Amino acid sequence: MKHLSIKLAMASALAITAGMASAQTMDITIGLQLEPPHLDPTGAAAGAIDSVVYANIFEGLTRFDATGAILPALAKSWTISDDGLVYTFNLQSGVKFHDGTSMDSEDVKFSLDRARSEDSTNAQKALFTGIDTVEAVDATTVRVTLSAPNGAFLFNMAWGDAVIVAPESIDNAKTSPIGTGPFTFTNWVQGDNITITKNADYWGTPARLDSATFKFISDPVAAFAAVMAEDVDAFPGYPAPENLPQFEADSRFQVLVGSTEGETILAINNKMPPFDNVKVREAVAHAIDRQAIIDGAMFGLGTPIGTHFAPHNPDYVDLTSQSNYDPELSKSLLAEAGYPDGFTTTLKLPPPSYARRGGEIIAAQLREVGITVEISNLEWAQWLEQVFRGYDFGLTIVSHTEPMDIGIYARPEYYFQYDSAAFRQLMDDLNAATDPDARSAILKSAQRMIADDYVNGYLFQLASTTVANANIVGLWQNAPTQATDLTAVYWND
Amino acid sequence: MLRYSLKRLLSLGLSLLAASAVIFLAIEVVPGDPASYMLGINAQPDTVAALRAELGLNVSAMERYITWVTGMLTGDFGVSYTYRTPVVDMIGDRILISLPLAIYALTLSTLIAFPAGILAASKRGSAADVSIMGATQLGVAIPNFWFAMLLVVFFAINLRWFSAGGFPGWDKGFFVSMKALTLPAISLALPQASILARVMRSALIDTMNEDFIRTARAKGLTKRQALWRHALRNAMIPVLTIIGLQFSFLLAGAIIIENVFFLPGLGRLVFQSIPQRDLIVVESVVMLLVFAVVVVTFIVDIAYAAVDPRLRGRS
Amino acid sequence: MDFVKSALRNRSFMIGAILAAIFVGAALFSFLWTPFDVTKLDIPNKLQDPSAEHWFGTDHFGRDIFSMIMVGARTSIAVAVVAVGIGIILGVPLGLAAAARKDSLLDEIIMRTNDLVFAFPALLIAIMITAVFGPSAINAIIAIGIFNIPVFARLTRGAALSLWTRDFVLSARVAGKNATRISIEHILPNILNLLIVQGSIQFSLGILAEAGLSYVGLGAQPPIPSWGRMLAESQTMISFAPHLAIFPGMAIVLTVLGLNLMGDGLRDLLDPRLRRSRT
Amino acid sequence: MSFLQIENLNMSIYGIPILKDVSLSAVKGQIIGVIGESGSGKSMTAYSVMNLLPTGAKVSGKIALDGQDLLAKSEAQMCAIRGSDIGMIFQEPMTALNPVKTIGAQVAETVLIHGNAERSEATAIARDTLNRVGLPADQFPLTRYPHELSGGQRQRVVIAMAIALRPKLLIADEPTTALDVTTQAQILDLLKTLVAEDGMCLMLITHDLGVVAEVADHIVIMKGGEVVESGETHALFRNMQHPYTKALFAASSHVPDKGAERASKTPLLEVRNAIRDYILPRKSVFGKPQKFRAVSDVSFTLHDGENLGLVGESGCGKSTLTRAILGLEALQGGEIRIHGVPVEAGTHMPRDLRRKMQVVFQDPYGSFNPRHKVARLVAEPLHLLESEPKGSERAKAVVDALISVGMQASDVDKYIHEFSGGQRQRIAIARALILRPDLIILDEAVSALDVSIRAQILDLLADLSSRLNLSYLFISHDLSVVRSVTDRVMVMKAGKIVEYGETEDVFTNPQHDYTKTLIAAAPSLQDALEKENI
Repeated sequence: MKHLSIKLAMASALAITAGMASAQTMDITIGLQLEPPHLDPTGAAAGAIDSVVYANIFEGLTRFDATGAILPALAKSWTISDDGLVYTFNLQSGVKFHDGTSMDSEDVKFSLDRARSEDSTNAQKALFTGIDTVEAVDATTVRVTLSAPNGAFLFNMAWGDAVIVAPESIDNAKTSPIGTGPFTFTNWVQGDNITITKNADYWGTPARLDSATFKFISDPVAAFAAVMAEDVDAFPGYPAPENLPQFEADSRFQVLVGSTEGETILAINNKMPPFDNVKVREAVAHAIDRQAIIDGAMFGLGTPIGTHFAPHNPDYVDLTSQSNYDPELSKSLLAEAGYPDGFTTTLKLPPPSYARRGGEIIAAQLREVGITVEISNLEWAQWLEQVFRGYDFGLTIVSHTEPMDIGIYARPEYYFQYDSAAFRQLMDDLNAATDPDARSAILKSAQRMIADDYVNGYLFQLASTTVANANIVGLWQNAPTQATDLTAVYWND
Repeated sequence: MLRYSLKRLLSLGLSLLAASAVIFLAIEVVPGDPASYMLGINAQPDTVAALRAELGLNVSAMERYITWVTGMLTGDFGVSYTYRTPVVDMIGDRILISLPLAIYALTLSTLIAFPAGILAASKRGSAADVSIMGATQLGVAIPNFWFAMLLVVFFAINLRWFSAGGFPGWDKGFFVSMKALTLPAISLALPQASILARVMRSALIDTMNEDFIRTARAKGLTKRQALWRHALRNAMIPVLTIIGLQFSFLLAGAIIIENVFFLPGLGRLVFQSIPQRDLIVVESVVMLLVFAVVVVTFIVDIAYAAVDPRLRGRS
Repeated sequence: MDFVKSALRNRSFMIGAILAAIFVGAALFSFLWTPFDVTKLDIPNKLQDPSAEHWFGTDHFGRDIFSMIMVGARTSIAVAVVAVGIGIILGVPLGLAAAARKDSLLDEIIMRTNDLVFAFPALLIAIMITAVFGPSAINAIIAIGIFNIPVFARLTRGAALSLWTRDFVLSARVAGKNATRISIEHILPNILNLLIVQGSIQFSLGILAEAGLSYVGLGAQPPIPSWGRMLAESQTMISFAPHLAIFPGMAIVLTVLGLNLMGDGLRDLLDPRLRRSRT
Repeated sequence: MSFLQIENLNMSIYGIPILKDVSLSAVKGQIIGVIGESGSGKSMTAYSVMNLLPTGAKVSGKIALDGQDLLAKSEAQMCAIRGSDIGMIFQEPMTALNPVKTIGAQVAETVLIHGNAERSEATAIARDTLNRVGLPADQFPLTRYPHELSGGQRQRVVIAMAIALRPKLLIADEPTTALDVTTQAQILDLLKTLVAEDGMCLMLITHDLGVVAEVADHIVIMKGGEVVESGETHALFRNMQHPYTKALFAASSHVPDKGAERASKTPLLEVRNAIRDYILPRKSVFGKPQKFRAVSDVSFTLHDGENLGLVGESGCGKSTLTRAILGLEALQGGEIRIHGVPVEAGTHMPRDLRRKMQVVFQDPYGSFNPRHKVARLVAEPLHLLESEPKGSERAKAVVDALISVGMQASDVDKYIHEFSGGQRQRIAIARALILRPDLIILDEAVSALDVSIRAQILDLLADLSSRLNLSYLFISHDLSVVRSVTDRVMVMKAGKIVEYGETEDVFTNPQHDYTKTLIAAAPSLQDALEKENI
């Protein structure tokens, strides 16, 4: 603590001298690893779109804050009918889109109806499928009726895919997005950067920065160099954890390590022999040394998990000991399952380094218990084709970054093919339940159920890593959703 | 000359057509669907189908090929699946980086290689020759991406003379932009310069053994004069061939270097588009690169004629 | 015997041959013994500096870099050798056939196809091949091999064409021998030196290409070590663990340098008339 | 006092002696002929004077030009002398000019490099000089490039470059060897005229006794890097001292013993109205392809036991005709028959027909696959037999053929590079003989050989012809060779046979103008000596 305050003092001393020389810095350059394919968050799954536009350009009825809590956004407040079917939203008044048109209930109706329509290209269409009708009661009131109660509806409406767009401007949103947020889109040099500028007519608390530039640097080496050379001021989602100690040691920088919604799992093809045998899956789970993976692949960043749930969630149950590292147990389980000499399987790895590095470590660990693993590195398109849609895999590693996504275990056709009627019943109960305690209890038993069934190997919760100039204040430490919320960011000059 | 050019043009058109078919076929067999890539793992099948329809992916391959080829003839390369902007505009933006980078690298390589090659050839066997040739051997052997990594560590991170990469845009000023291209150009130029210097040297040495050099010496020219006045221009033919090859290579082959320096050039565009299955961009850029190679070859042929009068009056 | 004597006197050949022998030797020796098992991870001992135990240090998984370079040599050399082999086995007969039927339709087709292959950006083709078939050492071999075919076809055709005008080929034709027999008996033995020299150059280019491909993740897959991938993986750590990048990089440079020097030396040794421009 | 004085010149390259105690002298206004066979050191003597020797050369002795010791000059001083005081002409006009510079620029460069004139003046001098060497401005503007000129014209440009500054010494190294006889005569005339006009000294280096006998005032004969004999031309020929001189002289005017007339009435080779066209590239994309007629309506008959000569300058179509006869290229019209059986091109030609004729080519170096041993080389035509002999039978055939051409049985295990040019040509003949053909086509078979070797090969051929009852089709550009070995001769020009008759009739009483020109242009030792009344 003492050390920190000295550092702060030095920083402020430096800042004072700097401040005398020039006015306060009002712009910022943010490094991002992935460039968005386009800027319409309602038309693609790319998290890179949300990284630029969420909360900056587009807003929804509700929103996530830095901790992942749901806050009102364009909806000032709401009421829920007792049966949990009817949501009545009171909208902020006087909200204008960046093109000057006003945002009212018709825009909300349009946005929600568009997302759930027949020809919708919304990547998260499932968020909207429970909606039965959307009515614009008056200019600032919208009534949404669900076909069944959904305890997660307000949460769903906070997603980037559920932002409110205007019918006049949506056709061009891919290249010039028009939203209601505190920043307006200014320019896009494709392949290099996107610039946004402060929205002077913003309805809420205005942004403190005048402008921001997102610079896209996919290569981790280039990212390191760009930060070191101070070409970028902040790099949320910094891709190479191995460099963080260097930044921490350098007084020019601050390193923010937080949590994400990304449960990184060793997904197992539950329908493919021998993995259809729960003993084999349990053997795999015990063969894995999570800490070695976190140390080797993530350089110590990440929280071990024992089930498919974010550890920072209050409902999280720590089940890591149930699948502790025990190669001897693993071997005996394999023998019990009829594979005393092990077997050979495939491990298909998508591009991120957690998968590629983690895969190498897991392959080595599985080899220790007699399971021979053939690694193949795939592009995302190949991964989707072979693993996700083709079920052509034994093992794969992927981080499920969608918040609160334990519901995927209720879908037997989902790529790891967990087929459990009991679990489906749990999820139905969850959706019907609106009482927080009841929901919490259901969620806990769901976590236990998939851990007991050893559906997948649960590795770790992906850490959020942000490297930034030491003088920048207001960046999110955690990443409850993919976003670079610049609303409250400023330079502490 | 006209007949010659016409004939060349005809075979040029045919090879481009063949190339377009090969490219299209090759890319058609690449598995993976742009629509499902874009919509990610939570997308529902009907959503993917809707997007495929929107992208025009639900028509037959033959139809798409014809649309693509006829479109290209009118300068319309189609619309990118992922970026949803006209491919022509994307290429237009990217080529403003790739082309200057290629020219910059080639200029550097020529500026290094010519004096080095000439010096080595004129002082054959001397210490200068041996050290130049040793340096070029090393230059050829060093992988350029590794060299680029070392350059970044040294000049961008340690010395901070250059930025580590990125491109500010030509509107930010010529010198700022050229500075951003300097490290990439150097890493591209090093192996090229080594090759070119070696070619220059051996072409000069070969030419210096020609009979007409002996004739020139008998006229009273010194060795140096004979080299500059007679050998150099004759040695340009192999050198031009290599320069032509190198230019096409630099235009297309800078992919890795563009990645290391995060330059938004043509190479990185394709490199990104392949995993995204933005096939129309891949097809168009590859076509453009093939076209560039063909055009460069054509220009080199014309340059031959400028150097060598024997090739001029071919009628 | 004369060859051995002049080989010993040729400095660039000797340096090159020694360098090449070191790496080929390391590759072969790695089948028998390496200081450490390269498939075994030792994460607590990761990123160690070079020491008496680990001569070149350890990587981010705690593997011994010296052992990885030994085994990596195997990958590099195997890929390059097979790729050159593909180029020779397919390219040389094509070149011979084209030369034997100069200006025929066959010649035209072979040469235009060659031009077409040359016109394609090589790395992109490699990326597309792996996009279709997935990344593997085999696909790296195919990608590199495809571009070796026109190299050898052109070289063979050019050299064969000049031989076809020679009187000894005319004599063979007068003796009633057909084109295939002449190509095998008369043309091939006389271009062998040329092929050996070009082969050594393509071999070194193959090593570089393999390094480039595995650098972008398209070559041999883990856990098989490969120099290019070692470089790629070392990239983000180069600022605090430079040995990770320096040793594999030096391995590539020295191998390629060795092969190039050997190729130059061979050219001088096998035929002084071949001292021509090389690229 | 001699103008050029070479005394005890010794030269070695990397320690291997090339010239041994060479001494010679030349006077202004005179032509000194330096004669020798290949390897005699005649060219190296010339390059020593120019001080343009290959690397590794060491020179001692004395070379004085007009009293100045050239060997004592620095390189810079030599540069000032070359082109200004000494001019030089080379053997190969096709490669002696820079292909990318105009002839005007190349001639003017001689003037400019010595700083004797401004550019405009240098251009004027270049023009004058080109006029002098017979390249008038209206046909040969200064802007012509070398590739637009013929070999003879190029040699004139080289001469113009050498004499632009009116040097006192002109060295001509085999200046006419690569040229046709008619062109050779013109160039020699030009050189004589220039010597007379400028009063310079010409050092003419050649292997051809006929050439020097016609033009030289003084002769130096070299062998193995030494001067074996020298003297004033008349005197030297009148009173030859050294055996080598005598041998050279004898070989040059050698007439092999033809043996008895053997010609029968059986036609062996019949050529009837043969036409061979080459298709030229189209002039326009849709235009008709143009044709070049290389052989135009040629007819002749060669009988069993007859030796027929075919004479013509380069490009006259004689090689094309040869290929057609050998069945290597198809005719576009007419026919060729061997013993009445038509010859067809390519592999369609029956083996027994191919067996009847074989060929010996000009270049003793290019005629053999350097990778094969002599046994395999000589045995190659055995492929044409229905059942190829194997083992000892095959070996015997090879040895017999070798012995019949004067080679050893032990030569079978050697590679071709182990033999001299003359030996190679013997092996080539052995290869042609192994199948005992009826006809051997000798395509310039002795043209590349030194004169003494040539005489031996001609003797061998004559001997084999009578011993084995062979017929020859003897193709050559060299009239004297054809005259000495053939019964009948044909003269070919631009694809046509312009004259055809008994050899002696054609030579003594030529009918066609072209034949007359050819005979007149050929330098002949005999004629030269007769003219000089020696």
